[in-house]
Amino acid sequence: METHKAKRVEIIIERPMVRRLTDALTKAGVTGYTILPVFGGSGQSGAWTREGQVSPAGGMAAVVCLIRPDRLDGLLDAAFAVVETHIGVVSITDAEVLRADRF
Amino acid sequence: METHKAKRVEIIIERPMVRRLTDALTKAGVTGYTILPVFGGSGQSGAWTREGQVSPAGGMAAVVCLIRPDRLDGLLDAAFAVVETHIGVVSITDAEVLRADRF
Amino acid sequence: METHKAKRVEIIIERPMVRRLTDALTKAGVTGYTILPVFGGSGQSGAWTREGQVSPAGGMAAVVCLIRPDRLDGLLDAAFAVVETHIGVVSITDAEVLRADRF
Amino acid sequence: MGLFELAASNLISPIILSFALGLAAALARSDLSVPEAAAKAISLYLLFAIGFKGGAGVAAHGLDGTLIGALAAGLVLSFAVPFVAFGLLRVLSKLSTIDAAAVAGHYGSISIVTFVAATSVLQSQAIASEGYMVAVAAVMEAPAILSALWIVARTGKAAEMDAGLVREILLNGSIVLLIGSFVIGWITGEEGLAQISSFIVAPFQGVLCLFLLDMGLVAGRGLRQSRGALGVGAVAFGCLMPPIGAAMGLAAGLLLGLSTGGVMLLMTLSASASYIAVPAAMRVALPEANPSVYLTLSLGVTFPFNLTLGIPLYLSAATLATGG
Amino acid sequence: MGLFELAASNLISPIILSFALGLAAALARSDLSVPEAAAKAISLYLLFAIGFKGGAGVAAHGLDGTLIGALAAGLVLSFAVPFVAFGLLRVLSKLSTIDAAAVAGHYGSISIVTFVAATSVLQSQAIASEGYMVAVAAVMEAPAILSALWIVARTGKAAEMDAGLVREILLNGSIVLLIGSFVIGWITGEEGLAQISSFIVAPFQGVLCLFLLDMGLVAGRGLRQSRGALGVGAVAFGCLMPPIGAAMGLAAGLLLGLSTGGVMLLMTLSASASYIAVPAAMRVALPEANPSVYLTLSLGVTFPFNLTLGIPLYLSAATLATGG
Amino acid sequence: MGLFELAASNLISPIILSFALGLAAALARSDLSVPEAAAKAISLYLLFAIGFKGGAGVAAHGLDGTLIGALAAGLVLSFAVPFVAFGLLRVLSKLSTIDAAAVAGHYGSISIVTFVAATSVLQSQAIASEGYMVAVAAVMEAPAILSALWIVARTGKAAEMDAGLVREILLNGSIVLLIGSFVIGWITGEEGLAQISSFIVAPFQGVLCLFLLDMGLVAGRGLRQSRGALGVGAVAFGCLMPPIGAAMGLAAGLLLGLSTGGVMLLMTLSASASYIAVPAAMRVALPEANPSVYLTLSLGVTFPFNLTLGIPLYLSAATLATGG
Ligand SMILES: Nc1ncnc2c1ncn2[C@@H]1O[C@H](COP(=O)(O)O)[C@@H](O)[C@H]1O
Ligand SMILES: Nc1ncnc2c1ncn2[C@@H]1O[C@H](COP(=O)(O)O)[C@@H](O)[C@H]1O
Ligand SMILES: Nc1ncnc2c1ncn2[C@@H]1O[C@H](COP(=O)(O)O)[C@@H](O)[C@H]1O
Ligand code: NA
Ligand code: NA
Ligand code: NA
Repeated sequence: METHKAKRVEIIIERPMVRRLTDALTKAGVTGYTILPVFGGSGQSGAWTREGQVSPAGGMAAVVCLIRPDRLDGLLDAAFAVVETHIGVVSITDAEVLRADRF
Repeated sequence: METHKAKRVEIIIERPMVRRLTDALTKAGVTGYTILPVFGGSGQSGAWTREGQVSPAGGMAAVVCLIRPDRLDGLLDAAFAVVETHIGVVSITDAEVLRADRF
Repeated sequence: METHKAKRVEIIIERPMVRRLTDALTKAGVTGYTILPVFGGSGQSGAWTREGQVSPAGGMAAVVCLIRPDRLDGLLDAAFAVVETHIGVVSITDAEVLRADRF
Repeated sequence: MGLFELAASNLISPIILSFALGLAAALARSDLSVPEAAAKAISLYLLFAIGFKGGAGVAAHGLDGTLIGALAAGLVLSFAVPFVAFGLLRVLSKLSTIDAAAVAGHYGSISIVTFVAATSVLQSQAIASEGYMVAVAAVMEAPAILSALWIVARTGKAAEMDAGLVREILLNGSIVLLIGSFVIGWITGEEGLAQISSFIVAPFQGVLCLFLLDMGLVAGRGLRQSRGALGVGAVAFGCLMPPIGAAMGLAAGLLLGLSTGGVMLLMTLSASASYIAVPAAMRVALPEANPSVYLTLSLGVTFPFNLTLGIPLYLSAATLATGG
Repeated sequence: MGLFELAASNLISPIILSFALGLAAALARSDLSVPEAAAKAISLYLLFAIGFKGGAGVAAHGLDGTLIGALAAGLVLSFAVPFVAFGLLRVLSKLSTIDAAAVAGHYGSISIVTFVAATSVLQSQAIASEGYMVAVAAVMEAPAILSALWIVARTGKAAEMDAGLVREILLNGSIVLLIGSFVIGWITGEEGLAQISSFIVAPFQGVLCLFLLDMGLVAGRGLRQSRGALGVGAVAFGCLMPPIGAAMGLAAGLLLGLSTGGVMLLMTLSASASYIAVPAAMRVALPEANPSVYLTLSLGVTFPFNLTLGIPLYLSAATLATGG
Repeated sequence: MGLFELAASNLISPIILSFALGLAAALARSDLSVPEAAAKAISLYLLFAIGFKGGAGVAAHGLDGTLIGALAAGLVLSFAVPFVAFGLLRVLSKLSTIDAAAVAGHYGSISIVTFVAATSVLQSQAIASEGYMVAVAAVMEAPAILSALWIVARTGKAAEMDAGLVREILLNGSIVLLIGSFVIGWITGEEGLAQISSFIVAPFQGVLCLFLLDMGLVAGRGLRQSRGALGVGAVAFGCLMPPIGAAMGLAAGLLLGLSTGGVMLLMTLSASASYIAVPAAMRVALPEANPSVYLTLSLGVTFPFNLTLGIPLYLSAATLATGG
């Protein structure tokens, strides 16, 4: 099966910032992304869990974005502008995708 | 620690199609997969969120599958047959796994 | 945008074991991890889903951990000690991260 | 009560206003939202309660011969309405064959919340109805899907229909729960109802308010995101088709000799459009059909239409026609 | 009421039929399902309500000396039952030592929903029972786990037991909530109960129906997926062990001089098998034990057995034995 | 009832004890937990119920001129309290400007559960209050955020404030639901309330117990994880600020001529600190502010303080001051 090179960018970010991030991604020309719920985690600011939480303040979400490699820089600039001053982790992996026309 | 080469396939697909996809994967000889909930996303067919939804129609799920590299083609053929006519995204990454006997 | 090499480790493990795993990771010097809920899956011990479950016994979670490559071995040893006797899958991918100081 | 008074008193009921609140909040892009798990739990509650009460009603008042007739009428209506809907859509809108067939399938099937809202109005007016109408509702969920696929097949397009899908449709969770709780209510009767009525009767209206709040939120989000997906013709269809469906239900109800309440409920069922079971089936069988078309029409246009204007209209018509 | 009438009236109660509906739906592979969060919320509700009502009962009727005795009896039963169960399993089935020990641990512990169903039957028959039986239930949750691990250790196999696990077992959410709400009910007494009875008393039976619907779904899914995991011997064990456990409870209850209702509840606790706390502990401590064996036996065989036949049987036996 | 009796009877109410149970369970590291979706669903229920009842109260007793005055007073209090809080924090603690400003913003805003607990106490004492106090609560949620950002801006630090954030704050889900259900309650009045009172009135106290159990769990987890984040000075602030805020509310309430209950509720609103809307806004606008400082102070110190000691104190003071 024919596959095409792509980048898989995974951004773990605070929930109240998700909409700002996806808006920025969309502006940077990203054609699609997927948001996964995050149950808990730990980092420099300590451990946390969503259990029993009512406020979005104390939680994170994972935004996964598959893009053509040549668009990576635009995406990273956009993501970094949002994540820079906030809690969050950005990772990039090499990937292959089916149906390149979708990215 | 000894690790073994593998492929990590991630398929983001509509919820009503998940069972069909996992059935196809199983038929293609895949020995395991994991289904992650997806909270929302955006693509060619617009943005969506699971919040408040009752029908499975408007949502996606992520199916993650670790396999031995030589089985990749079988898996992709099976996945593609299901995803082809439907909304969905398939990505493949190189990975290493512990305990190769499980794959 | 400057990026830094890292490893992305993804551990799918039974929920009752998650705290033991994250404790072991923390002891092994891991500075952060993220826990994602898992909805269902299939493997050698059959298929399962979280739907309607009350006990944590029948479910899994995914722990994602980004680390500097030189720390990988410590992490894998720690993870393996916990996963060894239990159901679970460990995969490692090469990744790049922004803001290396956080890892 | 006249049609206008009825419509007015309906419009300022807590359940309609809760729907309006959700709709307004979503259109104003408030972050008000109901977790998916909570929305699903409430919908299970509503199905269980309405099914059980219907069954207990049958246990209390007995069954006359019309049950079979009503079930058959439900089947026929569910099969037939999509053809009428498809024809109307072709006249009024520019939707593709596949989109039009998918929409038509939704209108042959039913919306259980619209049904519930109609029973609430009946109750507040102290109008009796046949308890087995709940079973009729369950029977009407699925056949319309087959009609939609048949329309598509006739036009030479391929629908992905397999044995798995047929089982999925027939054993759809909402059908199973509705029929199952109907049978439980029937078996356990008045005594069973007494045991759990402080769960399924007393708080019912209040729970319905929260559910309608959520439906307003979902409908509003849908309307906002699908701006432009619907032409004027499609929107017109969304308001014209319900009364047409209701008229078909009226005819069937009168033929069967149902009570005023029963006729009104059959009209409501025929007039309402599915937004749970059919969309999921369409995603599997007709993936090329655009979901924002059928979901927006069903949930964003026809559901509010029925809730606000349709139900009082159907009640007035049923009252007039049965002389009740 | 005789045993047969009792069993019959029990079998057609809404809660049993709801369980049957869930079971049937899962076996027929319907997609009917309850979200995990909703199922957990309902189980928190049930634990809170049953604990609180037990405590309020103690506040109302006072404590006699038997509380300590009953708690001690619960401890002893929970420790002892696994040994009997292990022995029986070795005779009846071909399970490995570890699987048999894990199963045995489940049968020494308790199923709180079975307990709740038993109190419902008592209530419907207007038979009083000691409010503190809820505390006995809480006390019986954990000790059986230790017995299971001890059996494994004795056979030379290693169980993964650490201080963390002991704390996890003893401070397990369901134990803490049951004991905690029992204490709250005791402290706030009748007055507290009056404040929240329209939440924890009135809708209780109805909520229980939805929970049993879910348990039926989970049990049915488990039975379907583990076809073949259980031999005839193991299934026989799942039906024979409950009456044996109940007999042990009966003896203890008579020794303590509990009321008819109290004896019946102690029998039910001894007869029931855990499906929440113990499975989670076993996954940590005995990872080699096959979960589909113990979960299927506990939830798919013993739970329905107790719910349908066991409870009426235990009530008849307790009535006979106490002359109540 | 004197202050001490009041405090004592308050301390042993089911809702306070449920909070204590949650707190104790979390501090003892029990795995007792409420799913996020269930907690959110309960908070939606509480907002809907309290808003609706407030609106129905206004419909029943009519509006006098004080509504506008009370809304204005709420606005002013919400704007003003953060300045007082900021000053006090600078004196008592060593928090950075940004942390202190973020905390101050929380104390100008309100905690709706504290408000609900206060209305429960009023109800149990049969003390009437103005139904529109719910609208005052809604109005007090947001302004304090602006004050906090203004304090930060004045010290030369940059807060991330954009049009999107303003909309998010003003159309925050809890404000929209509170105001929306208040309006629905007002429109549908006594009749609407009668329709859904077995949902929003009867079980209210019990649902509140479960929610406070969850809040205890979350607060306990927060306290455990943020050990050391708070100095003695900050904790002292968390206990001193509520009475100071209450005093400001008392003055405003007396000026407006509110009823005893109304004065007490305005005091409670001024004394309470936000733990939902403001933290989320602060994460967006002041990301450098440490969440464990403001969340722990608000939820771990001030919330329990108000729940146990504050509410009886404010009621006594309001009773004395109004001569009620
Ligand atoms: N190294 C890491 N790997 C995976 N997730 C991380 C990592 N570091 C931080 N996170 C996630 O990001 C959140 C915030 O991180 P921090 O800003 O370091 O507190 C954590 O709670 C985790 O969910
Ligand atoms: N480039 C992408 N990266 C990640 N997820 C995507 C991407 N494109 C689409 N998706 C996911 O797939 C869903 C359907 O995509 P589409 O068919 O393009 O509307 C979206 O809602 C996303 O959840
Ligand atoms: N090859 C795989 N790829 C992804 N997830 C897997 C794989 N194998 C197992 N899993 C996950 O690990 C769980 C336990 O696996 P097993 O121990 O093989 O039953 C499964 O239910 C899946 O969630
Ligand atoms: Na219809
Ligand atoms: Na037992
Ligand atoms: Na305040």
